[in-house]
Amino acid sequence: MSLSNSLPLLILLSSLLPGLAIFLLREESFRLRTALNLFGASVKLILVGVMIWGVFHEQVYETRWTLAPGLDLVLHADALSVLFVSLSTLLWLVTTVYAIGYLEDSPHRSRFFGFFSLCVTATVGLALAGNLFTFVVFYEFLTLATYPLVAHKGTPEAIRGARIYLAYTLAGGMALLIGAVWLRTLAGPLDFVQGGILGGMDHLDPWTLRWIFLLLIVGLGVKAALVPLHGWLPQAMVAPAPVSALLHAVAVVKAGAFGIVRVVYDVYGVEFAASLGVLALLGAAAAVTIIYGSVKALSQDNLKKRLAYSTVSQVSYIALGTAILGPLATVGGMVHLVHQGVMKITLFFAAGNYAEALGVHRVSEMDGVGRRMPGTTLAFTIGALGMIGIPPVAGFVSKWYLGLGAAESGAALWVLPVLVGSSLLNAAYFLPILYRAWFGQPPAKWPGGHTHAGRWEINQALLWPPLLTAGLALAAGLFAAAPYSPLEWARLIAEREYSL
Amino acid sequence: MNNLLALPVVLPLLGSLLALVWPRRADWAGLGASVAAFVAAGHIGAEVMRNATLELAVGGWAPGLGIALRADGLSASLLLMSTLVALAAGLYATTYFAEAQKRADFWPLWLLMITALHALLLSGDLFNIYVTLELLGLAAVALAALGGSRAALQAAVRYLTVGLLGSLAFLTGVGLIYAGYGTLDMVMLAGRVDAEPATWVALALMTAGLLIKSALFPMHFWLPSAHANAPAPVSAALSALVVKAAFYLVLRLWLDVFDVALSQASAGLLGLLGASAVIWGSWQAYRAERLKLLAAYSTVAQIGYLFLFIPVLLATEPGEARDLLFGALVLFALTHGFSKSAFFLGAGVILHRAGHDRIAELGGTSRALPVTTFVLALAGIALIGLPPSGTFLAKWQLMTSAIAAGQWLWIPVIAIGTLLAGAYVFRVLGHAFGPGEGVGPSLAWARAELPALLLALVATAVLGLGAAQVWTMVVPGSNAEGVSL
Amino acid sequence: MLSAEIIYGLTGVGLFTLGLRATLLQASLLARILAINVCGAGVFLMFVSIAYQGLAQMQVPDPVPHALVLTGIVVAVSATALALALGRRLRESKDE
Amino acid sequence: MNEIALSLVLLSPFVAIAVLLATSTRWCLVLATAPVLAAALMVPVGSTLELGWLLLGVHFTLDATGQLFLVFSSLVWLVAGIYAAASPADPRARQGFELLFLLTLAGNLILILAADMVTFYVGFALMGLAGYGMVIGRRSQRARRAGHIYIAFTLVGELALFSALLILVAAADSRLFADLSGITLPPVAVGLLLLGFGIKVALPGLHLWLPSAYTAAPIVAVAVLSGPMMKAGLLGWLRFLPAEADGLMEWGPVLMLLGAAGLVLGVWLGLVQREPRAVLAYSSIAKMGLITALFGGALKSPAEAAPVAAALVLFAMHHLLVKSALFLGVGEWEKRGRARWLMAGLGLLALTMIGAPLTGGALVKQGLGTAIAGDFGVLSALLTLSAIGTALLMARFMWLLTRKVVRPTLTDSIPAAAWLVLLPVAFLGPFTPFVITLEVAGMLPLGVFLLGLAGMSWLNARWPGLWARGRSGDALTALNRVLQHARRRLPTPQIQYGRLQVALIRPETLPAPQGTLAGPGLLWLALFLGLLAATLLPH
Repeated sequence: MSLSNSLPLLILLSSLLPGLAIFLLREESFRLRTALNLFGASVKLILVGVMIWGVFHEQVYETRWTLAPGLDLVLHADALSVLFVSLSTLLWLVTTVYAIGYLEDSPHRSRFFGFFSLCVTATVGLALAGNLFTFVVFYEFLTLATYPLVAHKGTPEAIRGARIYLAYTLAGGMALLIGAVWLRTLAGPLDFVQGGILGGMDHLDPWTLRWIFLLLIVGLGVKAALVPLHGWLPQAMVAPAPVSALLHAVAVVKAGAFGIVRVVYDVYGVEFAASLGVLALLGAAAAVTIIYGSVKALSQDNLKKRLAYSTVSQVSYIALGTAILGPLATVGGMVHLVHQGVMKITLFFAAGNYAEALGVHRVSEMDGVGRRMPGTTLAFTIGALGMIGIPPVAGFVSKWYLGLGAAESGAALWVLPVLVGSSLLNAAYFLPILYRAWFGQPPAKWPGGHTHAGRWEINQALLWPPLLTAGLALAAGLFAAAPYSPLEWARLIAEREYSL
Repeated sequence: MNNLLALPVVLPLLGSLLALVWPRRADWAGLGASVAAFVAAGHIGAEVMRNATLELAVGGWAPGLGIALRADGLSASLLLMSTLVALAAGLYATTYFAEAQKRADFWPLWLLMITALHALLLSGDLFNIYVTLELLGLAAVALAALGGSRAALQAAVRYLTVGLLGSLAFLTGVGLIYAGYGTLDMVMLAGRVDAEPATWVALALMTAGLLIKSALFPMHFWLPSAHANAPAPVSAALSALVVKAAFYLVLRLWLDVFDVALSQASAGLLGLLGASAVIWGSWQAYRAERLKLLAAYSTVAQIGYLFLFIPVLLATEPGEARDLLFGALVLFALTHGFSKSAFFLGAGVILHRAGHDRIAELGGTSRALPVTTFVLALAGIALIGLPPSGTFLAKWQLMTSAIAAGQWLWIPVIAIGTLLAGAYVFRVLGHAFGPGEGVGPSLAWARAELPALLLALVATAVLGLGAAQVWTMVVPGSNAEGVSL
Repeated sequence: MLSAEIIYGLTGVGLFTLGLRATLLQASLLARILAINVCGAGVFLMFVSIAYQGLAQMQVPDPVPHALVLTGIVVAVSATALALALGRRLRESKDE
Repeated sequence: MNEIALSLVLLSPFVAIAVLLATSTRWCLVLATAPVLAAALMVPVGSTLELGWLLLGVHFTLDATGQLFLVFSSLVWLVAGIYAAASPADPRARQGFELLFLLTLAGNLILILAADMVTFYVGFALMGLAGYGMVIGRRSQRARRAGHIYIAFTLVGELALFSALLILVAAADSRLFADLSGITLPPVAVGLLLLGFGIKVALPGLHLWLPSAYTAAPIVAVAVLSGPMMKAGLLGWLRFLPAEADGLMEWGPVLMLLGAAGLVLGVWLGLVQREPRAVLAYSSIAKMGLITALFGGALKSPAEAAPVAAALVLFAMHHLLVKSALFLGVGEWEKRGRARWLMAGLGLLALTMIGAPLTGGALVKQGLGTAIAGDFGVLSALLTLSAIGTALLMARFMWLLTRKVVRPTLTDSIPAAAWLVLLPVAFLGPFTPFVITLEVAGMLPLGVFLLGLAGMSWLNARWPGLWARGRSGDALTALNRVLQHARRRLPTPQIQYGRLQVALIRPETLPAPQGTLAGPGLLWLALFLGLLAATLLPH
C-alpha cells in the first residue's frame, strides 16, 4: 500500500468520502458541512500537489482494481491527467466556497453538496482513468452525479432541463460504450499509452477503426457539446449558478473534450488517427461548432444562455487543437483545457453574482452594473477579454498556439479564418456586455435580488471566487512562460505525446 | 459436512411450521429462519468457492430413486441472493403488514415459498424439480392473493392457471424423458441424452412450460398485474426470485443437460423473444402510470436480457470466453434480483406513505423520503445498467461476447433497452425531485427504509465493485484478485 | 396390433388436448379448474403407460412412474384446492 | 542600468494606474508620462531587456527608430497628460478616462520598445482597445457611435495582424523582428499586415473610423490618436516589412498607389468639411497617404530604402508633433474662442505643417526631397501635390477658425500653458541642424496657403454659405445603417426539441388484459411448436 499505488485512489476518496458523509448530515448542520467540504477540497489540493511534483519527476502513480476477469479499473497519473486533475481540484475548492455563499439559507444543501462532491469525484476519476473502460465508467458516473444538480431547483423547467440533459448524455454514453466494447474486442485492454496503441496493430481493418472512432467521438461529443449534439447545454442553464460554473467550466464539457483528447492521442495515436483521415472529420466538426456556437451566442439575451453558447464554441478549441497534427496545436488545445475552464468559471460566477445581488439575468438589464458591482464586473471583464483572446489574458495564449500550429502545418491553414472569425464573434457578443456594464446608465431600481448590507458589493464568499479565478486567468496568460504554468504543462504533454 | 445442503431447505420449512402453529411469534420464527437460512447459504457459498460442487443424497438413497441435492456455483450464488433478499423483504414485511393477523398469514406461506425455491435451486433431479416448481408456484399465488383486493385476486387466479399449464407441460416433458432414458437425475441424463425426436419434443415441452413461468415475452401477460397488485414484499420476491427460478431451470436444462440436443436456431429463437421482451417491456414500463406496474414491466424487460445471453453463450466456444460470459449472466441475474427487490420495497414505502403509487403525483418525495428516493435511484442505476452496478459489467461482457460471436443484432437491442430503462427510471426520479406534496411529511422510519437501502447498495456497490468474486464462485479456477497493492 | 400402453398413452394425449382446449377457451374459473384437472389426468395416464413400456424385459412394471403419478396427484389436489379458495374469495369480493 | 531605465519606462504607466486607483488623483497622468520622457532621453540606443518568464517570453530593445518614436510620442503624451489632468473633467467620465488613458499609453510604449512580434502585438492591441475608452470619453451619442465604429475597425485590424503574426512566426520560426529580414515573407502575411496597420494609418477605405472619432472624442484623446497612436501603424510597417526582406518589392507599387489615393481623398474630402477638427482629420489622412506612398517607394527599391526610411521617420515625427499640437490648440479654441495668442499659435503650427520656410516642416520636407532625389519621379510629384493639398487644407482650417464664433467658457490656464510649451517644439520640428533655406519648395505652399485664405473669403462673400456646406464622416452614416440593419436581422431562433419532447411526454397506461386465455394460450402453443421446429430443423 505504498504511495505510488494509493495516491490516485486517495485523491478520489478525498472528495468521495466527504460527499457521502454530507448526505447523512442534517440540513441545519451548516458548520460541519462546510468544514467537511473545505477539508476534503484542501486535502485533495495537497494530494494533487504531491502528484504534480511526482509526475513532473516521472514518478508512476497507478491504482488497479479488478472488477471482472479482464476488466480492470485503473487510475493512472500522467502529465495529461494531472493537468485536468489540478484544474478540477482547484476550481472545485473555489466553487465550493462560492456555492456555500450562494446557497446560504436555501433548501437541500446537504443533497446539493453531496452530489457536488460526487460530481468532482467523477471528474477526477475521468482525469485519472488509465484505460478506456475506466473512462467509460466515470463518464457515466458523471452523468448520474450531475443530473440531481441540474434538477436541484425542482421547478418544472429545471426538471425538464435535467431530463433533456439526461436524454442527451445517456444516449451519448451508450454510443461511447458500444464503441469502447467494440474496440476492446478487437484490441484488448485499452490502456491509455502515450503515442497510442492502435498504431502498432496492423491486422485491424481501417474502416472498422473509422466507425469505432465515429462512435467514440459521437459519445464524447455529446458532453463536449459538439454541434449538433450540444442541445442539452443551453437547457441545463436552469441550474444554480455554481452548478453552471462547474458543469460548463470543469466537469461535463471538459470531460467530453478530455475524452476526445485521450482517444485521439492515447488510444489511436495522433499520427495513426491522421493516417486514418478521421482527424479531418473531427476538425471540421470542431470548426463548425466554434462558429455556430458564437453565432448563436450573439442572439441570446439571457446572460447565462449567451455564456452557454460561448462555451459550446470555446470548448471546441480543444477538439480543434487535437484535430490538428503537430505539437504546437496540441499545446494550444491542452492549454485551452485549463484556460477556458478558469475564464469561463469566472464568467459564470459573475453572472451568478448579478442574479443574486441585483436580480439581473438578461444582458439588456446590465446597464451600469459596473458602477454597482465593480469587483464582480472587473472579473467578468477579464474573463470576457480572455475569451476574445486579448493579451495578456490566458485566452490569447491558447489561440496563439492553436493558430501557430495551424500556420505551421500548412494543411490546416483553413483553421486561421475560423480562429479569426470566432474571435470577432466573441468580441461581438462580449464587448456589448462590457460596454453596458461599464458605460451604461444604471437604472433607478434593479430588477430584484437579495439586498446585501455591508461594505462589500456582495457577500464576500461570492465576491472573492470570481476575483481569484480572474486573477488566475490573468496570471496564466501573463506568466505563461514561467515554470509550472499551464502552458509549460501543455508543452510537457506535447513532448511526451510526440516523444520529442 | 454436505448435510449443509439440506439446511436452506429445512430451516425455512421449520420456520413456516413454527409460524403456523405459533402465530403470535410468527415474526420471530420467520426472521430467525431467514437469518439461519442466510447463514447456511453463506457457508454453502464458501464451500462451493473452495471445491466446485457439493452433493447430498438425502437419506442415503442412490441418485435416481432418492432425492439428490446438488450445489454448484450457479445454484449457490442464486441461493445466496434468495436468502438475502428473503431476509430483507421479510424484515420489511414486519412493518409493511400493520396488523398481526396479516403477518400470521404471511409468514407460513412466505417461508414455504422460500423452502420450495431453495429446494428447486438445490435439487438435481427433474421430478423433484417439477414438485418444487409446482410448490413454488402455489405458494407464490397464495402470497400474490394476500393483498385481497379484487384486482389482486383476479391476477392471482390467472397466475395460478397459466402456472399450472406451464408445470403440466413441464411434467409431460419429464415423462417423455423418463420414457426415453429411464432416469431423471440430471447428471446421469447429461451423460445419456442424444439428439433424437423424443428428446426434442420433451425439451420443447419443458422449455415451453418454463417460458410461461419465467414470463418471457410474449408469455409475460400474466406478470404485470400479478406482481403489481401483490403486497410490496411479495412482489419483490416474485420479481426477484420466483421468475428467476424458472429461468434457472431453462439454463440448467439447456446448458448442462440437453446441450447435445440443442440447435443454434432454437437458441436464436429464445434470443429473439428476449430481444422483443427487452424492447416491449422497457417501453411498457416507460408508459406505466403506477410505480409498481413500472417495476413489473421492467422485470419483463430484464428477463429478456437474461434470455439474450443464451444464444451468445451457445455461440461462444466452451472455454475462458464462455466462462466469462456465463459469469456475467449470473452477475446480471443477481444484480437484477437485488435491485428489483429494492425497487419494489421502495415503492412499497412510498405506497404506504402516500396511499398511492401514481408516478405523476410523486412530487416532493425526495423531500419527504430522501432515503427511499435514494434507494429508487440506486436500484434504477442497476436496472439501467450504469456503473458502478453489476449490470453494467454484465452488459459490457454480453456486448463483448456478442460482437466476438458476430451476433450484431443484440447490440442495438441492448442500446435501445438501456436508453428506455434510463427514460423510465429517471421519469420516476424527475417526479420525485419535482415540487408538490404528493407524499406526507417526513418521519424517521428506518425499519421500513433500511432493508431496501441494503438491497440497493448490494446491487449497486457490492456487486459492482466486488463483481470479480462472482466469477470466482461461478467459474471454477477463474483467478480474479482484488486491488493489486 | 397396438399394445395396451400405446392405447393408454394416446388416450392420455387426447385427454390432455381436451383439457388444454377447455382451459384456454373457458372464461369461467370453475370450468378452467376442472379442465386443468382433466389435463392432469391425461398426463398421469401417459405416465402409467410409460411404466409399462419396458415390461418385456423386467417382470414387474416400473415403480418410479407410479411414485411420480402419486406425487403429481397430491400436487394437483392441493392446486385445485387453492384455486377453489381463490375462486370463493373472488366471488365474495364481487358480492360486496 | 539600461534595463532598469527601460523597465522604468514600461512600468511607469502601471505605477500610475496603481496611484490612480488608490488616490484617484488625475495628476497621475503626469506622473506616468514625465519619467518616460526623461528616460527616453537618457536611455542609450541599443539597450535591451529580456523577460523570459513573461507571456511567451518578452524582448524589449531601443533602436534608433524606436528612440525617435519614444521621445516624440512621450513628449506628446506628457503634454496631453498635463492637459487632461488640468482641464475640468466630465463627471461621468471620471476615473474611467484616466485609467484608459494610462492603458493606452502603456500599450504605445510597449509596442515602441518591443523587439519581438508578440510583444509588439500585445502593445498594439492594448493601445487600440484602451483607445476605445478615450474615444467615447464624453459618452455623447455621437461619441458612442464613433466609439463603436472605432472598436469594430480596431478589432478587425488586430485580428488581421494576429493572423499575419502567426504566419510570420511559423515561417521565420522565431518571434524576433531581427529574424524577419532573412526570410521571404509569405504574401498572405504581407496582405494581412497592410490591412492591420492600414486601419491605423487610415488608408483609403480603411479610414472610415477616423473622421467620426476625431470629431467626437475629447480633444486629448484626439491629440494622442492623431499623433502617437496613428504613427504606431507606420512603426508597424517599418518593423514587420524590413526593406531587405525578400518578396516585398512588388508590394511597393501597391503601397504607392494606396498612398496616392489616400492623399487625394484626404485633400478632397477635407476641403468640404465644416468643422476645424474634421479638416485636421482629413489632413491626417492625406499626410498618412503621402507617408504610405513614400514607404512604398522605399520598398520598391531596397537599395535606396535606408535613407528614405530615415527621412520618412523624421517627417512622420514632425507630423506627429504638429498634428497633436494643432488638435490641442483646437481644444483651447473650442473653449476660449478666437483669443489672439491662440490664433497666432495655431497659425504658426499651420505654417510648419505646410512646411513654410524657416519652419521645421520645411526642413523635414527638404530632407525627404533629397532622400528621394533619385529615380523617385512619382514620389517627388506626390510630395509637391501633398504640399499644395496641405496648404489648402490648412487655409480651410484657419479660415474656419476665424469664421466660427465660439462662446468662451471659463477655463483654467494650465492646459493652455502646456500647449504653449509644446508649440515651439512643434514649430521648430525635429531639431535637424538648423539652416535657413529660402527656396521654391518652401515658398510654393506658403503662397498657396495665403491664396487659399483669400480665395475662401472672397468666395464666401460672393456666395454666402457655399463653403459652409459639407459634413464629416459621410460614408459612415450609410455603413453604420447597414451594420445596424444587419445586426437587427441576425436570426434569433430558439432550439426546437420537438422529437425529444415527443419521446418524453407523459405516457398513459394500457389496461391490464382480462378474459379468457385464448390469445395467450394460442401464442404459447405456437411458441411450443416454434421451439420444436427450431430444435428439429437443423438436424
